[in-house]
This record gives sequence, structure tokens and C-alpha cells, in this order.
Amino acid sequence: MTASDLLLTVSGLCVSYEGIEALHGVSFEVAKGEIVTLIGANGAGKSSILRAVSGLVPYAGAVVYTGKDLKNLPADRIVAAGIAHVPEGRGIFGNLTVGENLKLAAWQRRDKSAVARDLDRVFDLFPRLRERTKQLGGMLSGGEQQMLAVGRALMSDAELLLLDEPSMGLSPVLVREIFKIISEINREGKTVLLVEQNAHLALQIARRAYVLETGRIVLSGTGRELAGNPRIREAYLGG
Amino acid sequence: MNRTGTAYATWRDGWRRFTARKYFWPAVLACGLAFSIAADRYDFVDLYVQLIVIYVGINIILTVSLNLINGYMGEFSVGHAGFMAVGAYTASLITVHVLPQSVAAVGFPVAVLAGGLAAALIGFLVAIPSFKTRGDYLAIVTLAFGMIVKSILENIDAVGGPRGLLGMEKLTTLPWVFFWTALSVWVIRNLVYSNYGRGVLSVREDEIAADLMSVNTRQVKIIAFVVSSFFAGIAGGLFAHALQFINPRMFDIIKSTDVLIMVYLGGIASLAGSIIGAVIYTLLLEILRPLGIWRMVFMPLLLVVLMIYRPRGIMGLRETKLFEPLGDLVTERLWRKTKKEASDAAP
Amino acid sequence: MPLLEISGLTHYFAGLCAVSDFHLAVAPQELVGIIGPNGAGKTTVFNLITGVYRPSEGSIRLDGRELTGQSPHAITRLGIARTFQNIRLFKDLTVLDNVRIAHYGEAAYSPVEALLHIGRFRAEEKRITVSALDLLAVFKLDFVAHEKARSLPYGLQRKLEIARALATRPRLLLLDEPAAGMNPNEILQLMEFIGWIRRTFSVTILLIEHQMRLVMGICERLVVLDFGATIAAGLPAAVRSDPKVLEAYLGEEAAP
Amino acid sequence: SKDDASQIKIGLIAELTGDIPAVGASCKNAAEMAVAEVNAAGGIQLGDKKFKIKLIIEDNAGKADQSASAAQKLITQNKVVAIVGPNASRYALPAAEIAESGKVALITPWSTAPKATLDSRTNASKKYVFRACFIDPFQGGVVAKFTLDNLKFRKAAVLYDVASEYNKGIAEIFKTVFEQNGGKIVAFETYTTNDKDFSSQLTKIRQAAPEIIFLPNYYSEVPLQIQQAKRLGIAAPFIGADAWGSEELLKLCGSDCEGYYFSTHYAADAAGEATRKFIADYRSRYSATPDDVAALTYDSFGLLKQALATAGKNDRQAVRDALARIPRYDGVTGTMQFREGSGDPVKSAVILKIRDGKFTWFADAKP
Amino acid sequence: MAYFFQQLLNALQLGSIYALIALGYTMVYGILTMINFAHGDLFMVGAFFCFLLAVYLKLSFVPTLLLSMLGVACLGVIIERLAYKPLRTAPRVSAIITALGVGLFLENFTLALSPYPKHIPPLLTNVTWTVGAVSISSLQVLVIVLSLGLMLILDFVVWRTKAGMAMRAISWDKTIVPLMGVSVNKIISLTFAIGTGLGGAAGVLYSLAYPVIDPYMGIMVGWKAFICAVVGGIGNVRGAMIGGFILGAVEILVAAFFPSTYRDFVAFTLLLGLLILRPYGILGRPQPQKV
Ligand SMILES: Nc1ncnc2c1ncn2[C@@H]1O[C@H](COP(=O)(O)OP(=O)(O)OP(=O)(O)O)[C@@H](O)[C@H]1O
Ligand SMILES: Nc1ncnc2c1ncn2[C@@H]1O[C@H](COP(=O)(O)OP(=O)(O)OP(=O)(O)O)[C@@H](O)[C@H]1O
Ligand SMILES: [Mg+2]
Ligand SMILES: [Mg+2]
Repeated sequence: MTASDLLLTVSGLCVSYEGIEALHGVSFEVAKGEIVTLIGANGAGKSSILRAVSGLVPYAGAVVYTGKDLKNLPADRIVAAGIAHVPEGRGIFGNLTVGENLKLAAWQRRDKSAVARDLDRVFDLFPRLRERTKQLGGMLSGGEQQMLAVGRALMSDAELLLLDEPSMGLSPVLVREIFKIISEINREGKTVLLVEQNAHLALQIARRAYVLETGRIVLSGTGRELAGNPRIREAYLGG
Repeated sequence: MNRTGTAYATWRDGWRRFTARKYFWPAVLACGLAFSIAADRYDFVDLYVQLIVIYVGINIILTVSLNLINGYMGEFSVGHAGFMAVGAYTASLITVHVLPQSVAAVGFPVAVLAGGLAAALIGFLVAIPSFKTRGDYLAIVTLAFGMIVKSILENIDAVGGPRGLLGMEKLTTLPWVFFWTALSVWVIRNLVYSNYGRGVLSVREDEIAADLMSVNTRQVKIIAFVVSSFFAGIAGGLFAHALQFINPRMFDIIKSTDVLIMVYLGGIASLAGSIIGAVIYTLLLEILRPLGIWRMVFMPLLLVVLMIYRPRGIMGLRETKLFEPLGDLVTERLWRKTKKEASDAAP
Repeated sequence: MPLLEISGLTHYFAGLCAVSDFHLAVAPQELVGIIGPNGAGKTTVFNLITGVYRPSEGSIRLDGRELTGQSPHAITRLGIARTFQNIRLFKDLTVLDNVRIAHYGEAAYSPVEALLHIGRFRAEEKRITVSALDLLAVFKLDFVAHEKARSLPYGLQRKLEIARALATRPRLLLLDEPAAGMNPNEILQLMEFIGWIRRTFSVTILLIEHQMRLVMGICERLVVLDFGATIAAGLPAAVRSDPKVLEAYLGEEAAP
Repeated sequence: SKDDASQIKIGLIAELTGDIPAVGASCKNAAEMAVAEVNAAGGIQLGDKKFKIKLIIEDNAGKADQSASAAQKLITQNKVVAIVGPNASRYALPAAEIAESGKVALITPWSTAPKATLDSRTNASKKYVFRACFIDPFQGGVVAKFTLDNLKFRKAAVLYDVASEYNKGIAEIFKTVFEQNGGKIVAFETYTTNDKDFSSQLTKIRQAAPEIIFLPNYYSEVPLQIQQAKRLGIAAPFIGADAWGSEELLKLCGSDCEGYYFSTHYAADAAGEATRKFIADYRSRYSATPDDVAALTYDSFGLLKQALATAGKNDRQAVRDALARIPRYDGVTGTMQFREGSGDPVKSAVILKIRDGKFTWFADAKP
Repeated sequence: MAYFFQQLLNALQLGSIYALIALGYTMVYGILTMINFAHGDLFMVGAFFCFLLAVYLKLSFVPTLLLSMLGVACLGVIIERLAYKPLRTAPRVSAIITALGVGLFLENFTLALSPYPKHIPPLLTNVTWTVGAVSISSLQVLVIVLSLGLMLILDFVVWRTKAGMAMRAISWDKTIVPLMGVSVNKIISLTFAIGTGLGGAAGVLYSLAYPVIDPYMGIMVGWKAFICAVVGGIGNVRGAMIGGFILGAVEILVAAFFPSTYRDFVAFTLLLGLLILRPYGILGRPQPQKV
């Protein structure tokens, strides 16, 4: 991994909520074309990392994306810089239709034909969304909302996708489907930073992984290494 | 040994402090009552100060009772002055027309109580739309209610129409204001720290979940509206007999917004906040009088700045320990103690 | 006699048939799982049982008593409690109050006693508080009893939701995706936990879940929904190899 | 303190903010002018010394409770010797109660409701409350008789503000007197304070085809009412009461009010020397024409000045007694006579006609 | 019959005035779910701008209208930046109370500068046509046409443009919107500019129709706009319009067919009844609440 390959560098990241520190100096990096996964128990601070990177929470430390310091950049400029974030809990606009949700995600794009192409692609990936284009986002079932959230991230044409538990609440077929789609997107050249509870699958598709415990990175390695690590097996893979 | 010793000591101290509180409130109340009676009887307090204290008391009653709906239950009622009007007119009609003048002074508490009950009855009726409607829709219901009350009063010549009603004697004295203020704070505090009060809170937090957790949300709403409007009616009765004159315009939307401002200034869902809000607002209005017109320019600015720096009001969602029930405090203290021990024991 | 008996349950949302002709009988102490693709109508079934929605057709009986048309709190008082797919705690209240609120139905004092703190008030409050603290202790949540619910980590919030549901003293407990957002290890713990709840509180449980490990591990019987219709029902082993279920829900690769 | 000894403190309660700020502003202007005149002349001679007047102005924010607390403050904190204001009856009433029980004379310049000077329980006159204006029943009767006798109209319509005690009071008296003397009220329509649209009521009035329409409303509302009526094609003339009596009406109305009559306290053109001087001074000081509130406030201070001079000392009771004994006072709003034991002046009204964009004297109406 | 038509026309005029004010109100209210209680006072400022421009600069109708709208829009955006923006993450009522404070400030500040009512000179020559026994004035027609036109434009903006989409998204959840690459600040400023600009326009038209203005003219009108917006269905531009016409019609027709003394009583009782029958307003639907 050379410096020019580095897409995202996070160093010494600290995040506090109401005076209580949730992240205590986290450092890691993501290189172009990788899938990197963060695993950790509930409340370890995984989501907080993603929120800091996409500018939703204030933080101490540095986040550098393609050589550019993201600190003090408002969240919408960070999206423009090429980072899309599928937040925890999906963040669907319940009063917008499925189609509008997708179009809104392409807010900063000017190239109409490319947007139309991407829209088609999202509908191909998730045919259920095509059937429901006119339905309000708030009326979708949990799984449908998740598809919509991932679809939105694709519509922004970002280079780096931050996915926060994309498989949460999905049926087994869809879980596999989502992971397949993540690998596919990745093969097409997108870099993915993935937060997952389904550590089995996450470690399978990830090039590298970091393990987070109470706001600190305690372990890192390739996906395969960690999947084989007995401590990890016991703590996160259920034996 | 040493550590458990200290922990025990803190616990024991705490317990003593709480048991001592058993006497704190009765003592405060007794002193307050005694002082107000003395002040009333022997006039050693300036009449102007007395009048302002009376206003403060009435405003505390209004603020605390509106806080029950707007702060604890999380609704946005903008018709509180309407309930106040019902209480004021009922009580005044009783002292002026029903009671013979010789017993008006004795009958005063009964008249005020009747005003409260009349307002409570109306509050019951207003609660019914709240079963189906929430938020701003309910705000309009309360707004319309306030307008209807005003319009009805304007059209009944028997109560003076727009000319208003007079003939009341100045029966609102410091002791009575003290009594009713203390009563309203005490009763609403009791409600808040009861099963029904927690029901009120749960309606604010998540009505559907509350319903599914066995809370009878309709019952809760009725209780909240009835209690709140009861005290608004009481405040109305006191107000009428402090000014010796009422007219429908006194109870318009501007009066309601005044109470709203006091509630949110002091802080939602906080009795201490309501008291602080009412005291500060009433006193500031008087103190800033020399500013003339600029007083009314300055006050709203102050409010805006305060809301920006303390969006939930001065006490928002916080309460002084003095109002919390002893039982809860003791469990909480015990719990903190164990937690502290656990963390002390940890390496 | 079954504890819960649902027959011919049908529900439409503005033309969309979310549940159609659903039948289910649950015997006391059973643990039945409802699975199915996303949007199949599982949560809607829970909402119909608990009275959040009124069914378009069909009947729901608890111990032979008709539930349809009753308000949610009345149904809860008859003995049905639930958790939510998206956690719905009373976030600005303390953990203790969250559980005490669920005692609403059983507090035996009148509003007047509450307003004046007289009569049965003190004894009842003490009883409720003790009962709530006991329940929290059983759930090992007592150490956060005075924290605001919003400040709890996700896992504890899920746990608190279950505790709150049990505080209503249900006979039937409905769990909607309790394992969502948990890692495999935590899911294993949850499985044990659910079994333990069932024994300790002797409740009947109806469970919606997508984590096959949990479903197959603890459910005695499964119902599979797809597009609101029941496509399979029976023992987990049988259901898991049902071709329709494989196609609609588990995916071909999961075939044994 | 020393200040207290060398000054006569007079309190003024005015509606500076709240629903009728224009009334408060005129009141304050006139009061300041009256006090400045006295002080410029060296003050008031009490005994062997001249005392300057110190004016303490309190805003009641258009609220009854603040009127009461302002009055109480002036009495107990500022220790004023007398109070002028508030103006609207709904604010004057609670302040009057306080003044009566505090035993301080209060003159309300503009409150025309009979109750303001009466004890609310016994209906006897209050001892400490006076006013500078005539009362509603008198004025309502004047207009009704003028309409019947001078204008010879028999069918009248009324449009008034039901939420305002002044408008409603006059409207009702007008109706009673008009009907007693053989007239017929064909429409008796209302609106609520702050309404700007009267089309519905006016359409109804048009339907009733009155010969004249009585508008006992404020000068800020009357132009809207007349303009809207004309737009609806109503040709009947209008008639009004003293609340028309501000030159603002002429500005707001333009030519729409030409030829109409109203009753008021004084006629500037037919006035004597003092009145003309007052108007000129006020104009030069505030570059505005004084309205009725200003004139009445000025007269209230005139009354006080006279009372102080006759009392000869800076003492509340003495001032009150002197006020009660003033038999006759020639003010800028005409001659007032006080009957024994009553705070209400007996004064004549005048009927003005709007002619060539000016208020011109038309007739006197003796009480 | 002519009586009825005349009253209907009256109702239409008053209704369109209310609708016009409610439109701007709903814009801010529906999008940011913030009750801008200062709207009525911004409307008043619009009328005062109109007065200043027409009297001191002697401008004609169109420039007066446009400049007043611009002035009020700027004021609205400034107020948003200073007073409401710090409260974005605070509970909703904080912003409401702040708005109440801002409104009081605007009223009393204007009052402190000039307490007397002002007269607006006629900027347009008014013609009254008489059809049968029904009188129609050109002003009525202007007000009705202009407010309908503005409504159509607004409806288009909210439902058919990308900016409108972003506004609606903000009304749902403003924390997520930046993740779509949308600048929340810009959209909110835009919303405020449009909403308060419309308030300014309403102020100008209102002061043409009712040419006596004073610092408190916005209070009651503000509350009535709130009523219209809610009765029509919150956040619904067409609903606000309908709400305005309903309120206008109720006020006019009640006074027309009942003793006018009971107008407020009957009108508000009718509104109350309407809300009890349709608890979410005429066009409103309950927010999709998935349990
Ligand atoms: N808005 C907030 N206010 C206060 N504390 C918070 C807030 N958000 C998160 N926390 C706390 O910060 C810590 C880290 O939270 P975070 O959401 O990043 O964890 P996570 O690893 O994503 O957990 P999960 O698997 O449950 O999503 C937790 O202890 C949590 O309670
Ligand atoms: N309130 C509602 N209004 C309209 N449609 C709704 C509503 N609630 C649910 N639906 C629709 O009904 C269908 C069933 O929804 P339901 O929430 O029951 O699915 P589910 O089986 O629980 O799915 P998941 O496993 O994703 O939670 C979905 O297609 C959903 O879009
Ligand atoms: Mg997370
Ligand atoms: Mg579901």
C-alpha cells in the first residue's frame, strides 16, 4: 500500500457526546479499491467513526481524504468530495417517494444521463424498489428501506461508501444479496468502509478489518486473519 | 474498612438530610403563611409590593398548571387564558350576585373553588378532541376554545359584555394567594410523581408506545387537562378579586402567550422552572417600567437571547431535589452509592 | 385451548393487502416464530394483535376473548405485551420510570389519591417501585436505573424494552426482531436469554426474526409469510427445507 | 428627601404599548407639554414658594393588571400627589379602584364609561376619581337627537365594535334614544377589534337600506368602513362620535368623509383663544394636530393645576378636596362644570361637520 | 340571490387575503415544522415598507411590491440566521417561543418608532364594476388573481422542483439531508426568503385593500394564518390556500346569515367542529407512523 493509494486516513480520532468521550483516539486508513470493515460490540463506537468522517459530529483528531483535510468541512461538502454515508437506521425520508429519495441523493450531480443510468442500475439491483417508485418511503418495510438506503448511496456516485450495518433487519436472502452487491460495487471500483454486526460475512468480503472495543482499535489485520483469530471467533463470531 | 465507613457515612448523612426534609416543607409553608397573614393584617409591607407578590403568585399558578399540558404532556395549548376567564367570571358572579355581601369574604374560598371546578369541567370537554388530535392541530383546538370563551363573554350582557364585570371586593389577599399557590404547586407535583404523572410523561415521549405499555392515554389526558384547567380557573378567581374588575379582553390570546412565555422561559417539565419563570417575568415587567416603550422592545430580545443560550428554558427538564419524592431520592442515592463503590473497587 | 387464536386475519393499507387470511393458534408456553421476506406483513400481524391497527377482517382471540376493536392498553392489560422493531423507549425518562410506566394498569389508587398523596398511594408506589427495581435487577439493568433511557447503548436498550414489556405482566410476549443489530456472539446470548425469560416468567412467546440461527435454535414452530399470505408452517426442520420458503426467503444456497 | 419637598409629583399612566398605543402617545405628548409649560413659568405657587412639577410616566402596556400595579406604584413608591390616566375605561377602572382605596385623586382624561367614577358596589360616586370628558350616555343621546331633529333621518343603521366597551356603550345608547324618539334602527351590526374587513356587515346594511349609518368607532377604523361601504355602492351618509375627532381621520379618509357629521368635545375653529394656542403649541412641538385624547389630557392637567393652586399645598387630600370643589373650569375642550359630589364634568358637546377636508363647527349640543 | 352572491364575493376577497398570508406561513411552517409566530409581524413590516416606499420614494405599485418583498425576505433570512439557526437541534417549541419573541420585538420596535396608524396612498386606481346588484372592485380581482397565481407557483416549487424536494426532505429529518450533498443552510434560507417574501407581498396587497396600517396589525392576522395553515393540513400549500378561503368564508357568511354579534363564536365553533371531524385538517393526513 503506497501513500498515493491511500484514500482515507483517520488519525487520533476522538468523539464525545455531552462531555462523555465515546472514541479515544482511533487511527486507521482505507486504500483505494478496498473493502475495510469495522467490527465491534454494541456501543463500541463504530457508528461514531462513520459520523465523524462524514462530518455529522464534531471531533478531535484528523480525517484526511485524498490528501484533503475534511475537518471543519460541512457534511454536504464532504459528500461533494466523494464520500457517501448510509447511516445507521437508514435515514429514509418518509414523506418522499422512493423515486424522490433516490433523486435527492443525486443532488450535486449535473450529468443527467449518468444519473438516469445509475437509477436504472439501482432498480436492476433492487427490483422491489422499481415496483414501489411512487410509494412513500415511510411506508416501506424495514428491508425495503434498507435497499433504498443503499440505492441512495449509489446514486451519489461517490468514490467511498460508508455503510453502517447495511444488513440489519434483512431476510437471509437479502443479506447475502446485499453482501454480493457490496462486493460487486467494490469490483466496479468503489471503496467501501463497512460497519457490520454480521461479522461472518463482513470478514469474508473485507480485504482488511479493524476490531473496535470501547472506543479503541484493539486489533487489525486482513479479513481472513481475523476470521481465524480464536479471540475474535469467540467474541464476535459466536464460537 | 475505611472506605465502607465513608460510604456508610455519606449514606447516613444523606438519609438524615432527607428525613430532615420531612420538616423542611411544613416549616417553609408555615412561615410563609404566617408571614403573609401578618403582612396582610399589619400592613408592614408596601401595598405595591403586596400587589406584585399577588401577581407573582397568580402567575405561578398559571405557569405551573400550563406546564402540566405543555411541558409534561408535550402538547401545545394556547388557550390557557380561556380557562382562566371561566374561573374568573364564575368566582366573581358568585361573590357579586350569589353571596350576600356580608358573607362574601367568608364565601371567597368557595367562590374561587367553584371557579376552578367550572374551569375543570370545561377542561374536561377540551380534553376530548385531544384523543384524536395532537400537536398543532390540538393547538388550534385550544386557540379556538379561547376565542369562543371570549366571544361568549362579550355577548352576555348579564356579565357586562365588553364593559366587563365589577363589584368584586378586594378579597384576594396575600394569605389566600399564598395558600392557593402552595396548593397548586403541591398538587401538581403530587400528580407528576404518581402513576398518572408518569402516564402524562409517557404520552409526551411516545403516545403509541405508552398505549401499548398499558397506559390509558385518554384517562391520562383527561386528568392532565382537568387539573390544569382547574388551577387556571383558580388563578382566574384570584385575579378577578385582586383587580376588582374583569373584562373579556383580559383573557385574550395575548394573556395566553404571556403564560406560554413564562412556561418556556422557566423550563418545560419543571416545577422549579415554572416558579422561576413566573417570578422573573413578572418582576422584570415591573422593574423595567422606567424604560417606557423600550421595555417592550427589550423584554422580547431578552427572551430570544435566553432561548438561544438555554433552548429548554432556565430549568428545562430538570427539577430541584426539593420537589422529588423522598422514596425516589433514597433509592437513587443508594444506587449511586453502590455504583460509586463498584467503580472505587475497580482497579 | 390455545392461548392465542387468530383466524382469517386480513388487513389492507390503502389497497395494499399487507396480511391476507392469516390463521394461527398458539398454545400456552409455546414459542412460535414468524419469518418471511421483508415487507411480508409480519410486523403488521403484531400491530393487529396489539390493537395498533384494526383488522379489515378476521378475529383475534386471547383465551377465547375477542380482541379486535379493543384499544391497545386494554389489550395489554389482558396480557399481551410487545417490543418494537425500531426501539421505542421513553427516551427522556429514566430506565426506572420506563419500567414503572408499564405498571400503569395495575396501580390500585385513584386520581384523587394521586393528587393528594393519600390513601393507598404510598403503599402502591412503594410496591410498584420495588417491583420495577426487582425486574431491573433480574435483567441486570439495575445499575442504570436512574440513567435516561436515551443514554443506554443499543444492546441495553433492547434489553430494557423487553423488561418494560414484561412489567405489564403479559401472558403472551411479542418480540419483533430482538436480534437486529447484534453480532453472532450476542445473538447466542440472546437465545439463552429468551429461553430464560420464557422459563422465569412462564410466558408464551411469538417472535419475528431474520437471524436463522436464533429462529432455528429456539422456535418450536414456525409460520412463514410472504406477501401477507402464509406459505408454510410447521416444525423448523420441515420449514427450512420447504422449497417455497427456500425460494422466497432463505435462498437456494441455504438448502441443506 | 430634598427633591420631594421642592417638587410636585404627578403620575401619568398611559397606554404606550399594547392595543391602543396611539392613545398613549397623544396622552404622553400632551402631558409632557402641559408640565413643561408650568415649569417654564417657574412652577405652581403654593403658599410662598413656587414648586416645579415632576411627571412620572408609567406604561400600562394595554393591560388591566399593569394599570393597577402602575397606579399602586405611583401611590406607594413614587408618592405622587395625583394621577392622570389611564385613558381607556377598561384600564381606568382597575386603576381607579386602587386610587380610591389609596386615597389619591385620579383624573382619567378619556374614559367615557359611567362606571369609572362610580363605586362598583354602591353605585355612589367615587371620592377620588374624576374625569375630563363627558360620558357615553350623554354623547349617544346627543348624536341620536341630532340625527332625528336636525338631519331628519328616521331609518338608521349602526356598525360598531362589539369587543370594545366604548363603541358598544355609545351604540346601545344611540339605539335606545333613537327608537324612543320615533326613529327606527334597521340594522345593528358588529365586528371585533382589529377587523379590517367589514364587507359582510356592510352588505347586510346595504340590504336594510338605511338613511344614515352611525359609526361610533375609532378614527383608524372609520375610513376603512366608509371606503368599503362606498365600494359596495352604499350611498347613505355616515355619522360618528368623538372617536372620529382626530385630524388623522382626515388624512386616512381623504375625500371619502366629506360632508359627514360627528359629535365631539370641542371645535378647533370655533374655539377661544386658549384652545387655539394649545393647538398651535402642540403643532409646533410635535408637528401633529392634537386629537381628543391630547386635548383632554391637557385639560386634566389644567384641572390639577387649578386644584393645586386653590389647595395651596402639596398634599393629596387637599388636592382631592380642591378638585371636588372646582365649580367650573374653562379648558381647551370647553367649559366643564362639576356637580357636588360627582367626578363627572357637565360639559357640552359640539357637532362638527367635515367640510373641505376640515373639521368645522356645526352646532352645539348642551347637556 | 344578489345578496348571496355579493357575500360570496366578499368571502372570496377576504379568503384570498387570508390565503395569501397563510401561504407564506405554511412555507416556513410546513417545511421546517417551525411555527413562525413572527410571520404576522413580518407581514406588518411588509406593509410599513410599502408605506415608506410609496410615501417617501413615491414609487408605483410594481416596484413597491417587489422592493417590499425583497426587503422582508432579507429581514426574514437575517432573523433566521440570528435567532432560529442556533435552535435547529433544540426542541421545536424553543424555536416557536423565540419566534414569538422576535414577533413581539418587531411590533414594539416599530411602535417605538411611530405609534400612530399610517395611511397608504392608493397605488392603483380602483374601479368598481356593478353586475346586477353585485359590486366587484378591481382590487378584489387583483388580490384574488395574485394570490391564486402565487399559490400555483409555490405549489410547483414545492412539488415539482429539486429544491422543493430538498425542502420536503428537511421537513422529515434535517440531520440526514446533508448526507445527500444538500446544504441545509441554503435550503432553509431559501425557504425563509420565499416564505417571508410572500408575507411581504401579502403586507403590500393587504395595505392596498385595507389602507390603514399599524404596528399591531400582524398579530391577529398571524394567528389566523396559523389557523388556516392547520385547518388546511400542515405543510400543505394547497391546504393553506383552502384553509384561508374557509376561514374567510366562515367569517363572512356567518356574519351574513347570523346576527353578526355571534360571528366569532359561530365561526370558531365551526372551525372546532371541522377539526374534530377531520383531526388532521382538510387535506392533511396523519404523518406516516410505522409502528
Ligand atoms: N447522541 C448520543 N448521545 C449520547 N451518547 C451517544 C450518542 N450516540 C452514541 N452515544 C454513545 O456513544 C457510544 C458509541 O456509540 P456508537 O453508536 O458509535 O456505537 P456503535 O459501535 O455503532 O454501536 P451499535 O452497534 O449499537 O450501533 C455508545 O456508548 C453510545 O451510548
Ligand atoms: N402504515 C402503513 N401504511 C401503508 N403501508 C404499510 C404500512 N405499514 C406497513 N405497510 C406495508 O405493508 C407491508 C408489510 O409491512 P410489515 O412492516 O408488516 O413488513 P414486515 O414483514 O415486518 O417486514 P420487515 O421484515 O422488513 O420488517 C409492506 O409492504 C409495507 O410497505
Ligand atoms: Mg452503530
Ligand atoms: Mg417488520
